[in-house]
Amino acid sequence: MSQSVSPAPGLPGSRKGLLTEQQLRSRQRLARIGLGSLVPILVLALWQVLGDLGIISSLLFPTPLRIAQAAVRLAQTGELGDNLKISVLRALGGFALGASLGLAFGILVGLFRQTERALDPTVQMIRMVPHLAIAPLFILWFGIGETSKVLLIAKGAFFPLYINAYMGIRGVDNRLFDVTRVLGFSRWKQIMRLIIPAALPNILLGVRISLGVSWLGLVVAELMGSTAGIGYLMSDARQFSKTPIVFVGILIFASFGILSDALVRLLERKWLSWRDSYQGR
Amino acid sequence: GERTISTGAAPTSSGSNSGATKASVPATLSYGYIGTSKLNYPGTAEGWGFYKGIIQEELKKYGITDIKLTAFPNGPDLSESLISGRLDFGSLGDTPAILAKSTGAKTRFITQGTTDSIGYLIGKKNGPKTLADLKGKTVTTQKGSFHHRYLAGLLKENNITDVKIVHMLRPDAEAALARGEVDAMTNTGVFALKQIDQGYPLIDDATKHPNLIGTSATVVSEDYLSKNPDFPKIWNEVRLKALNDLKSKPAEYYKFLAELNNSTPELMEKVSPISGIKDVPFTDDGIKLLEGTKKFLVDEKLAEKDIDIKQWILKP
Amino acid sequence: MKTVSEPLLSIEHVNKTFHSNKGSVQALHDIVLHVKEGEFLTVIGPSGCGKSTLLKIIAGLDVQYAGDVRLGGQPIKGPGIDKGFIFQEPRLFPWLTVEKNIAADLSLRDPAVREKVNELIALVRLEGFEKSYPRELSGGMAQRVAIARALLRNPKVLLLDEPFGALDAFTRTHMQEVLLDIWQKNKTTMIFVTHDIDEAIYLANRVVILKPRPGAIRNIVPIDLPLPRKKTTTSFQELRLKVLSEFEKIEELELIDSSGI
Amino acid sequence: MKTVSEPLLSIEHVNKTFHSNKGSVQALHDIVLHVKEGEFLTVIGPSGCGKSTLLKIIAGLDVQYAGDVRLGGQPIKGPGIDKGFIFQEPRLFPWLTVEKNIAADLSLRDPAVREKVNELIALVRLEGFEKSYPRELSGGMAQRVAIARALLRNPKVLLLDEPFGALDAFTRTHMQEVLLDIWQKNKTTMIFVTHDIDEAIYLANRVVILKPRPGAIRNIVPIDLPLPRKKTTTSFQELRLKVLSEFEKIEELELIDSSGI
Amino acid sequence: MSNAVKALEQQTSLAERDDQAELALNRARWLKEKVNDLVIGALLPVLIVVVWQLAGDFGLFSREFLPTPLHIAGEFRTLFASGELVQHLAISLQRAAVGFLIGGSLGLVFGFLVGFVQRLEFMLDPSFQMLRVIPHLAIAPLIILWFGFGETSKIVIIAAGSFFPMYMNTFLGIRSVDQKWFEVARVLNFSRTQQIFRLILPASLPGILLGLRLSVAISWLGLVVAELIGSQAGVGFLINFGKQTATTELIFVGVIVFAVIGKLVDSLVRLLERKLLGWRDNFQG
Ligand SMILES: Nc1ncnc2c1ncn2[C@@H]1O[C@H](COP(=O)(O)OP(=O)(O)OP(=O)(O)O)[C@@H](O)[C@H]1O
Ligand SMILES: Nc1ncnc2c1ncn2[C@@H]1O[C@H](COP(=O)(O)OP(=O)(O)OP(=O)(O)O)[C@@H](O)[C@H]1O
Ligand SMILES: [Mg+2]
Ligand SMILES: [Mg+2]
Repeated sequence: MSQSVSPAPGLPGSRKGLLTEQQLRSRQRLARIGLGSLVPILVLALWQVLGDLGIISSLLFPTPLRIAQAAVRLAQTGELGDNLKISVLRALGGFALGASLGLAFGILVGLFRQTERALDPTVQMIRMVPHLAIAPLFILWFGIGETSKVLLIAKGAFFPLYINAYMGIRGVDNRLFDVTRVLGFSRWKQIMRLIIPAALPNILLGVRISLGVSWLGLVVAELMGSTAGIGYLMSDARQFSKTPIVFVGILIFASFGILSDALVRLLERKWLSWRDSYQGR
Repeated sequence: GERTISTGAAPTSSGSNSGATKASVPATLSYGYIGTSKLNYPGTAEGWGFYKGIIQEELKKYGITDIKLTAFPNGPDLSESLISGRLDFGSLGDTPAILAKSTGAKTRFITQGTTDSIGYLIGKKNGPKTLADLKGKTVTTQKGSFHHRYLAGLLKENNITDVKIVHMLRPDAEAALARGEVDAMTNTGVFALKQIDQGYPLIDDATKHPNLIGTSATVVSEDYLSKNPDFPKIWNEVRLKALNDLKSKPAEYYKFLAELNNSTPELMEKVSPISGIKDVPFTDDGIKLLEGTKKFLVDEKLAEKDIDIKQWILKP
Repeated sequence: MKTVSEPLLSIEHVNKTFHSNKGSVQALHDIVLHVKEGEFLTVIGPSGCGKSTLLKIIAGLDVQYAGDVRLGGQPIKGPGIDKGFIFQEPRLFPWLTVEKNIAADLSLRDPAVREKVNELIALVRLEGFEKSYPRELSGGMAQRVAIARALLRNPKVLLLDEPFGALDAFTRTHMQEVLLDIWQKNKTTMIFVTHDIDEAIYLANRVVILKPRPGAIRNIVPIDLPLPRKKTTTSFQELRLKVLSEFEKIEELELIDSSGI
Repeated sequence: MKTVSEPLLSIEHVNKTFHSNKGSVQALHDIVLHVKEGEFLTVIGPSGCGKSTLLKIIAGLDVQYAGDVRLGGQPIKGPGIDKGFIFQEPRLFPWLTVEKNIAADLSLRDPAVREKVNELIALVRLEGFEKSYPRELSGGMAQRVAIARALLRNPKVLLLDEPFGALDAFTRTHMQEVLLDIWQKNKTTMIFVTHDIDEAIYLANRVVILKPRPGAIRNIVPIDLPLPRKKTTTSFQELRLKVLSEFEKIEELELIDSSGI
Repeated sequence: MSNAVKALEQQTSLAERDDQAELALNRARWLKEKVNDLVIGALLPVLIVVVWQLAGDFGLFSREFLPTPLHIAGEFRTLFASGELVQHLAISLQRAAVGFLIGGSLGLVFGFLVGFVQRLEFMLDPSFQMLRVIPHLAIAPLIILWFGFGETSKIVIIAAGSFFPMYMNTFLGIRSVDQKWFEVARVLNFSRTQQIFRLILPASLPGILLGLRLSVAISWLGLVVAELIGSQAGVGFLINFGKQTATTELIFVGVIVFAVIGKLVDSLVRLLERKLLGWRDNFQG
């Protein structure tokens, strides 16, 4: 990769270096977007053609055009926007709660062997408790209002961040730890200046996974007696065999995946620029 | 691409002799039903027939040697499987069957096994006691099922408009009701009785509204019918045989049901009496119920399109 | 074994063995050493003889040893702000810029810190690189950042593990002067590991010579030359020969005269 | 500008600038250098003047520069087995033991490799540490492992970036002899960065002196002393003074006589 | 912690100890620490169980939704005695294992490819990121359409779940390998395979093992969804059956089996971690 980026050796191009580099970067970004949309576009086209030819059942698998129509219809009635807003709020609320707790506990358990010993086994066990099985308990304890939904989502969002923060901290180079000890860092400074930055790659990965899980958690959470939300829209549409709407939901989910991913990547670029790590070739 | 109109003509040739079609009949048949159990059998006559091997024995004569049974948690799952071609036929509630049909699923309705699915409306403790009390309250139901149809019909009949209907699966709804978060819920059979036992008030049940009783539906995919046009006839015969056998040993049958549902034979006798199982594919009452349900679903815009029940039903 | 005048740092019969699944390596054997307040001690010895290990024990970074180490009469519990340490490698925080690495846990928004940091950056000659990240520095530059970081805190005891190893002769000389300046001004107690015998003699009150496997004290040579010293004087050269001959007894090298260390 | 006898390595008008969001640093400015086959070149210069950068360009690790670098008449496309490189830091693989680090991509099950590795371990005096992991090594030991790793491959050109920086005087002398031995036996072309002026003169055919900001060649001093050399001879001392005075022109230091570099 | 060790050392270190004794001491200390870990780790769960039982006995919650530990234990005993539990467990374990093997190894392979080749990253990663957040429940019909409702579809559901954590962690693991080692590998002229096996794999092993842990967990949890349709056995089935027949004890037996087995498998991976990552000098808490 680096080979092709460089101006060919021999060209006296040091002055132009900056300019071309910028151009190259923007060209690279374009290529990146192009390459990234290649697969989805191909899949969509194939899907539409196969659907039109009747090769795949349009009942189970409505063509992209029909899905688009359904989406437009939903958007026009305002249904889509309302439901999306509610879902985003829920997912973000659950994510904020679960992720911040996960981060806090992950740091606590990562930092202190004592808390690790006391808490980690329990947390690991709770991690393995399936959402679907304990939904009634959630309702019993927290009702069917927003609380239980947000909590259920938070439960899902907790673990990826917990485990990634925990493992990220345990991956911090001991030699840098010694430096902070020698320099007399307070606990707080140790966390803020060493542990968080060093574990940041892992934490950001945890954020990515957590965001995805919170979004997925909507489907289960919005089964628990709700009258709005994308998850509700999807399950409702399924009950009434309105497949295009289910697919609209799926598409929204998918685009959310891309969006949250892009966001975290942005953060990565911003916060991890100090890294000099492998970029693929 | 909707091409549903012309297909009505296809099964008219069902009178042809069975010997001729035997060769082309696929050896495997896959059947879907609702309900999870350790035995992997449905209830009613079909289940009994499979359980006792009667159906297998009979179908063998028609060249069907391998029968696959698959349990589904919900009607929509089963409908989707039928559409996808993974199932040849299946039994489910009338409401999900109609809903699927109205979205264009290519199925034919061959048997209406029971016409006695009773919905119960259970209130929370110290909550609403009568239908009138429900005004402005929240009621949960499993949308798209026969209890949904029962609840909505009930409210409409009584002109109660401002009720919030929330979709919830049964275990979730029971928890919400216990907590008092919702004011009432719909429930079925064993579970409703259990709740009544625990002191939850019964507000209403479908026995008081014969037009709101649910029925069951056995539907076959058109795809399978084209390969085995005689199937409706065969099936109904076979089913009848199983039903007759079942009627001769009721105690054993209820024990079987109890095992399926992790319950007791006594309770089973109460909620799923043998008398409810019909020995003819269709009764006029049953069809009337079906028409009523369809009309309701269409009127309420729950179903996408109107369908012609007469066209859908395939009488052998 | 205690000396009459209470030393600032006393190391009594320290033994240190590293265990691993492949067996164990004794890194230090019965080390006895006393350092007075304000003393400048240099430590030399062959590669792998245990110099870094000794320094880490004094710093309180390594507490799994046998024996007794006391600073100001108190057993050393752990590292602390009173003991500065310059590691053998720079060990900079890769996510912090040069100036933030030097400030480390202190805030650059504090004007006192800011001023001190700027002063130190000038002292180690890194003006213009304040905002650079460690990966943008050369080896010697990184090492100078590490030195500045340790100097910022004005520790009572400064432990230096080959701090000038990656510096060219001139920068090195400059840094030696800087260090001597600080020593004289602040009366910092210095324990300085080096591979350069000239440097060891040039800076020290006493030169500790270690021998390897297991690391033990071979000899301690007091350097009583007045300051400022000149490397070309005969007295300096005499001491140099003395240290060399002690060193020679450790190794079986006959290359000395030909290579003229 | 080309010399008559075709050089093995020719560096023509190389410029190298590092860009970052804070601005740009010109690391190398119009470097012209020709190295004959079998030559021993040492490079000295102040910290941060671009020595490592130059070496990386020759190694083919850095291809984003302006100018022309050819090895054996061919432009350098990337690193290769013909060019050995010893990095300024040891850069050992932490998950491999010493012997596996030395073998790196070669299999120790191959008896030829095994034998060569054992030989090299003895040469760099690390017997008994074959199965140790890098974190169990001292700074100097790690550096010796890195040297052994580069020597195993018998490269045609060996690029050494301060390879002996973390070694004590005696181990260093030993390693110098080892290197000279290899050079004479294999006729390896050596490009050797060091901070030790004595070392630079002791080893080299020519000493390249770089000056900083931007890194450029200040002078190239040919060393025509016969081998084996002695650091105490007057001719050696004369050359030393010459190199020093060249160096002096770069820096504005007046410390030389007092510190006696 | 380390101070205690020091004290211990000093007590015994008056005389010169030989290595043997030291090693034995180390081992004893290690064992003691392990036992200690176990006790401290069990403290919280035990406490929870006791409070739970007491609260149940005092009627603080309804048995319909939360049976007491003793009830659950009773159900557990029945299931275990009849041999049913083992049977369900065996089937579930098998499904989870197969699904995990397929999903995990595909995740590993794609993580590798995408991590290694930037072009593939640009091409595939966005699609994977989209697929990652598509809910299983919503695409159940498609899974049925493509894979039926036999074992295949169950394994596909599990595999799809376990794919992503493995993929993401492997990808990140590779992308956080320090560039300076790549330089070493290039200078030493590593071939592609050597670069993978001698550099990338070991360097990204911490990430990969973390992915393994997450992935194992998800394949285990995926059973509940996978065993929803057309199954008569498995722990997920037990839970679903319990839900359908309102047998709360059954649900909890399933949940507890899930938690315990999940924790065991997780511990196994951590053991592996300790074995494979012995070379690391990282923070230990
Ligand atoms: N963490 C460790 N585990 C095992 N052995 C170690 C460890 N650290 C150091 N050693 C061993 O202890 C001995 C002394 O190491 P130390 O780092 O103190 O040497 P040193 O005198 O600083 O050498 P150098 O001048 O090369 O830096 C060496 O033999 C080394 O292998
Ligand atoms: N990756 C980089 N990004 C930006 N600047 C860099 C980078 N690498 C080196 N530089 C700059 O290039 C200049 C030369 O660095 P180089 O590492 O070549 O110095 P050096 O001569 O090897 O010094 P030393 O003797 O201290 O190792 C320095 O000013 C350094 O800041
Ligand atoms: Mg050392
Ligand atoms: Mg350098």
